[in-house]
Amino acid sequence: MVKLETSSGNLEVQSTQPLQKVKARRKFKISLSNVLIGLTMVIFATVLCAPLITSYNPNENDLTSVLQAPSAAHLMGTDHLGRDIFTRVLFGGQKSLLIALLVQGIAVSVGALLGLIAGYIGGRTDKFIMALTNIIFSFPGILFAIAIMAALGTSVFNLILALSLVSWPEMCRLVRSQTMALKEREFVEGGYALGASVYRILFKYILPNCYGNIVVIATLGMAGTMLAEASLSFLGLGVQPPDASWGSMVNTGKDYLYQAPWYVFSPGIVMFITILGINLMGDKLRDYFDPKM
Amino acid sequence: MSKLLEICDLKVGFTKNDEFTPVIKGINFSLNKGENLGIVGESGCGKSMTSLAIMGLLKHKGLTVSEGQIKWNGRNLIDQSEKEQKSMLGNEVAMIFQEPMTALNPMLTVGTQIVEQIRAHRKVSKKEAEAHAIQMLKKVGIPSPESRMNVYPHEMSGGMRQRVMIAMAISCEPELLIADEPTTALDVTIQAQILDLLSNLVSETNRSMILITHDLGVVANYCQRVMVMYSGKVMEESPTNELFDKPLHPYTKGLIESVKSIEENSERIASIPGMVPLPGEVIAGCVFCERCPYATDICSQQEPPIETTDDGRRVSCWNYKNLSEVVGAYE
Amino acid sequence: MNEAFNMKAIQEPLMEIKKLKKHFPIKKGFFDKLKDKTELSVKAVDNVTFTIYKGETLALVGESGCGKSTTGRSLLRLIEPTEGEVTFEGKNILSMKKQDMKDIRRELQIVFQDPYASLHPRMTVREIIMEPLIIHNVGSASERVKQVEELMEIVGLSSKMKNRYPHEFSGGQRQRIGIAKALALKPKIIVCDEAVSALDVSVQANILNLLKDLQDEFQLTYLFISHDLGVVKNISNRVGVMYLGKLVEIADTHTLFTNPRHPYTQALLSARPVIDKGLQTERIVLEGEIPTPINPPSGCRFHTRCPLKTERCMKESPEMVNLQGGHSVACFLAN
Amino acid sequence: MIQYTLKRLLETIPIWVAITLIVFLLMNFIPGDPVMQLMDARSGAIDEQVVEQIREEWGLNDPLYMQYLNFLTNLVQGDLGTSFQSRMEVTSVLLERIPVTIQVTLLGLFFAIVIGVTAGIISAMKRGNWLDTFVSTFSIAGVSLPAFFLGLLLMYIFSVKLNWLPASGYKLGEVKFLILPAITLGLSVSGIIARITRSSMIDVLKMDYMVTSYAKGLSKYRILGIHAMKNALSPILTIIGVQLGLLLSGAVITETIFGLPGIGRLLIDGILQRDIPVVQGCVIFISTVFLVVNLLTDICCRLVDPRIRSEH
Repeated sequence: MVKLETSSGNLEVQSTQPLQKVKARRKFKISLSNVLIGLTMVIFATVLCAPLITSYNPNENDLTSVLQAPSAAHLMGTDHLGRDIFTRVLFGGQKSLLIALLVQGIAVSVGALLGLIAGYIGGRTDKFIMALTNIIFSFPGILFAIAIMAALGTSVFNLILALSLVSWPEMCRLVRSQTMALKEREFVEGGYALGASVYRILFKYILPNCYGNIVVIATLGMAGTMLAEASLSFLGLGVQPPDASWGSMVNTGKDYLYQAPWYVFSPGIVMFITILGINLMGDKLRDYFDPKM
Repeated sequence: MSKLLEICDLKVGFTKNDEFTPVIKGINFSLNKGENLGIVGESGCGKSMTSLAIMGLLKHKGLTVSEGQIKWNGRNLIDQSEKEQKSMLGNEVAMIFQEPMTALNPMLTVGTQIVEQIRAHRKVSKKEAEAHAIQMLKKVGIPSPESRMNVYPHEMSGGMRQRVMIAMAISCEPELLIADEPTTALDVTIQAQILDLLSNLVSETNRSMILITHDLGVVANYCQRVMVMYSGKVMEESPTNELFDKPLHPYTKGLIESVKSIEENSERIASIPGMVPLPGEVIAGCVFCERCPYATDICSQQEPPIETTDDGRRVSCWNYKNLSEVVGAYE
Repeated sequence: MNEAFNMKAIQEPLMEIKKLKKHFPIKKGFFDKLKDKTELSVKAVDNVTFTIYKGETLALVGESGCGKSTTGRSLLRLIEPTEGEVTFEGKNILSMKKQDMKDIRRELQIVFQDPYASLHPRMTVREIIMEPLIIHNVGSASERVKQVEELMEIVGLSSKMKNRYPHEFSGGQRQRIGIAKALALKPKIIVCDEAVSALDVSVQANILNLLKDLQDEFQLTYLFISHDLGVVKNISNRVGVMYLGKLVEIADTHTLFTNPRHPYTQALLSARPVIDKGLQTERIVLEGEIPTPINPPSGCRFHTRCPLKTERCMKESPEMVNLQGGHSVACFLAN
Repeated sequence: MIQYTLKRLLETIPIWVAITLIVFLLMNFIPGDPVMQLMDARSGAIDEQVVEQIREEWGLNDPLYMQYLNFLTNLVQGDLGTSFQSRMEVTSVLLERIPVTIQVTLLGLFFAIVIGVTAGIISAMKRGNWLDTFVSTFSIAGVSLPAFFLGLLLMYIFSVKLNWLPASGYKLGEVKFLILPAITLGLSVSGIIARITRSSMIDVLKMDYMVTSYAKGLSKYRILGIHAMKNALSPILTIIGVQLGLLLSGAVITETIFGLPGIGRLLIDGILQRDIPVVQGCVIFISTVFLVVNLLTDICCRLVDPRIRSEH
């Protein structure tokens, strides 16, 4: 999407962009962020194949080996009930990842659809949808999710519901503002001039031009969802014991910070690297789709 | 006459992924005191970049000078210190940009923006600077200048904003004014007002001006000398009347013929085949040879030198002497 | 060209525009409504009447905010006019239902100004030019592909490039793609909204020549909207001059350029810098700025800048008066 | 300007009412009968008649909308009901807990602004060099590091290993208890502030008027301090406003880790004990503060920008 800049100075540099972009794609540098993104990919793969990698049962207590330091047998040590922390981190990650994917899937479909409708129709429909997002945005951070979990009770289904409810408004606003900008663009007007149906305009002219941003926001949103899920689990409002989850492991582990620091740090560091990797990926995607940021 | 400005073999470009792409591929020209030079060319020819290079502002657009000299009153501007540059900009050389809406800071009043420039170069009190600014606004024909001092740029029309830019530019009585497409964003009737104002201001005080534009009509009416650029090179440089009477370079000829045939309402408009090259595009031989109807073998192999003709015109073409032999090349 | 056109004995009207009005309402805050109950609106087009004849090129010229683009878009109902009548081949377009309108759209096409914004960035050239054929269900899939290739050749693009994306083309080539798309349904009228304004001089000439060729080949009628008088003089048979939402003068091109009667037309023509000094008329530099169309001046809208204004101009709004032939002017002094 | 403030205020009120409604409805979802719970808590024999009497007294037999209207009327008068557990007025419990939360939040905000804004400006100025890379990495790490883990990390380093600061607890007037929670909060949001500051500065530095200001030969201080800062300020103010809200909700986590008796702790304890009025009160209080802060930042942004100031 090359924009015709008003100042000729800008134009001269900008019109070469397509050429430059092709070159940039070919080069791949080994940088810290690429290593971290790679590491996150490895974590994803390991977590998804968890049962193949570890022979321990994540929920089986072994009171003979309680709070053992990391060793060859227990890569990340054991917890206060003698369970293998490495195994629990893998299974906890699996849950976290699947929840985040599902939540973003819901947020993208609901948010993008409502955004398209609000931006295209405008008027009262737009006002109504925007009021909904405004209300959700008026709860700071994860407070709304906390309130929902408190009210509906803790279950994975409710967790997904709560996280989806707080995730869709951002997607909706993004798609709405893009739709509003795009529907004024000349190529969309060209679609009207041809007599294209509303359906065609929305899904063939407008939506494909939002894909880039949707992917970026969904990726960054996924990191946010994992963070929120971990925080809820940490507070005891997310995934419930004995099922493993990064947040709840840190929560129980914090009582053993003096004797067994690995209990807190193992799940914590894996969680940090994963979320960081996803965020870095989102940033890369943003640079790719929108070179000006 | 003394040379006010001399550009020698200037090369400018940008670096991306460790690769340097030249956009201005070596240009030479000079400007005398009191002279009015027009630089014309189509988008991407490097005309705006030339002005930024003179001002030393290339780095803000991600560009660098790779070779050459820019001499201002005999002093090379390329390696001057930041302090020297600061005292020169806005004081000895001032610039007027294309889009007055974006070139003025939206957060500051018109008055503040003129006063700060005066106070950056003159040791005067705020009161004195304000009085001077009001005078400047009056000079560029802004009605009730006192009250306009407290107005923000967005509260003015495009023409008025461009007048403010001009008032700002002349506030420190610079020797050289560089106007980069000063009227492209304006309507025709407003364009006439602004161009008249500019040329009066320049001739009144024996200042020099470089007028950068894509509009041959503007150049024909407001400049004494014209330099034609194409793809980062100088194609031709002549006094205005001679250029329009008898263009030497095939590119100039094509441009003028196509504008003339539009004006004269001919059935078939003379046109140059092909398209304008992208900035930084590498072309072997003469940069214009791909689109040139007069091109011969040598054109695509060797770059033509810039030659000075007997009557003091400059042209960069292997075949400029034989152009008149081919008739109707652009039809 | 003008002469050739005038020789046609009968001028058959193709599209008639009567008292076209487009007012864009300005949204006011709650408190402003309390203070002042009158509705504010941008009077983009105000009572514009003219006719487009078959096979001609009618140009609309004027400066920014004069309403020329709004007029052009209203004719295609890309903007719904507030009032007025637009008849195409005797049928009123503005009162048409959706389905009928879709059929009519085959006859009316538009080429936009900005070659960068007017093409779908994620469709290939083939898809872009095929869009109109798909929407209007023309031909089978293989016929469409063939037609796309033909269209590309017609506008001077190699059909080998059909699988490329718009950003791989230069401004001039993109404008050719836009023209091919407009031609696909074999329309009767093409509105060219500043179709060559964004292009470089050397490329502009190519596109103008192409437009002229296509007109001869397909018997097209153009409504050519532009702010560039040079281009208008070259391509059009008749010219309408607009100022602040009003049509102030309309005449055949030769008459308008040699004998303009409205003071605004005179000033506009003289303000244009031309190369050939012989063509330069005496300069009339207008004072002041173009007023905003939100609160246009009373009486004649041009009176705030008119060098010849009288008392009457401030109070009464002049109507269009036919002087002779097709030359009409809205000015008290011209009669 | 006054008009704008009034208008924004009028727009905020329905949102606030909607928030109270949502919170009220959510609390109605909580399974179990509050009266039965109360009875349970007192572990006495359940007397059907007494239960019915209390229900009547609390208005629990009224239709839902009546209950809500009562709740809203009381709320507007500052009455948030009575805690099921402690039998104390929720309002007075909140007032007791507010100072701790406000202290930690403001201290955290101070850290966040100092670190975030400075880092953002520096990296925008030195775009592309190692400092910029460092700040960018730091800010993305800040966004990715969950506050609860960061808190424990700091606690491990400064309390367990170095023994410089207390791990948890609170004593009125002693700052040392507040430092770790405040740094945790501050660091966790400074990343975003740095990011927004950087991108907003970079956007401004690219503008045509910045080139003009160089072309005028102005001093560096004037170019960056006046021309650039004035234009970059709005987005920074807005993000700080939003972050203050996040700090408030983040307090839930830090207060849990560091054992501070603030509103966040109150909320979590309330949830665990199913003390509906307390939960309701905390959520509404935090959201209301957030709403007010956003209103104020909006108005500040208006004041800063002459372009929006003159429209209505």
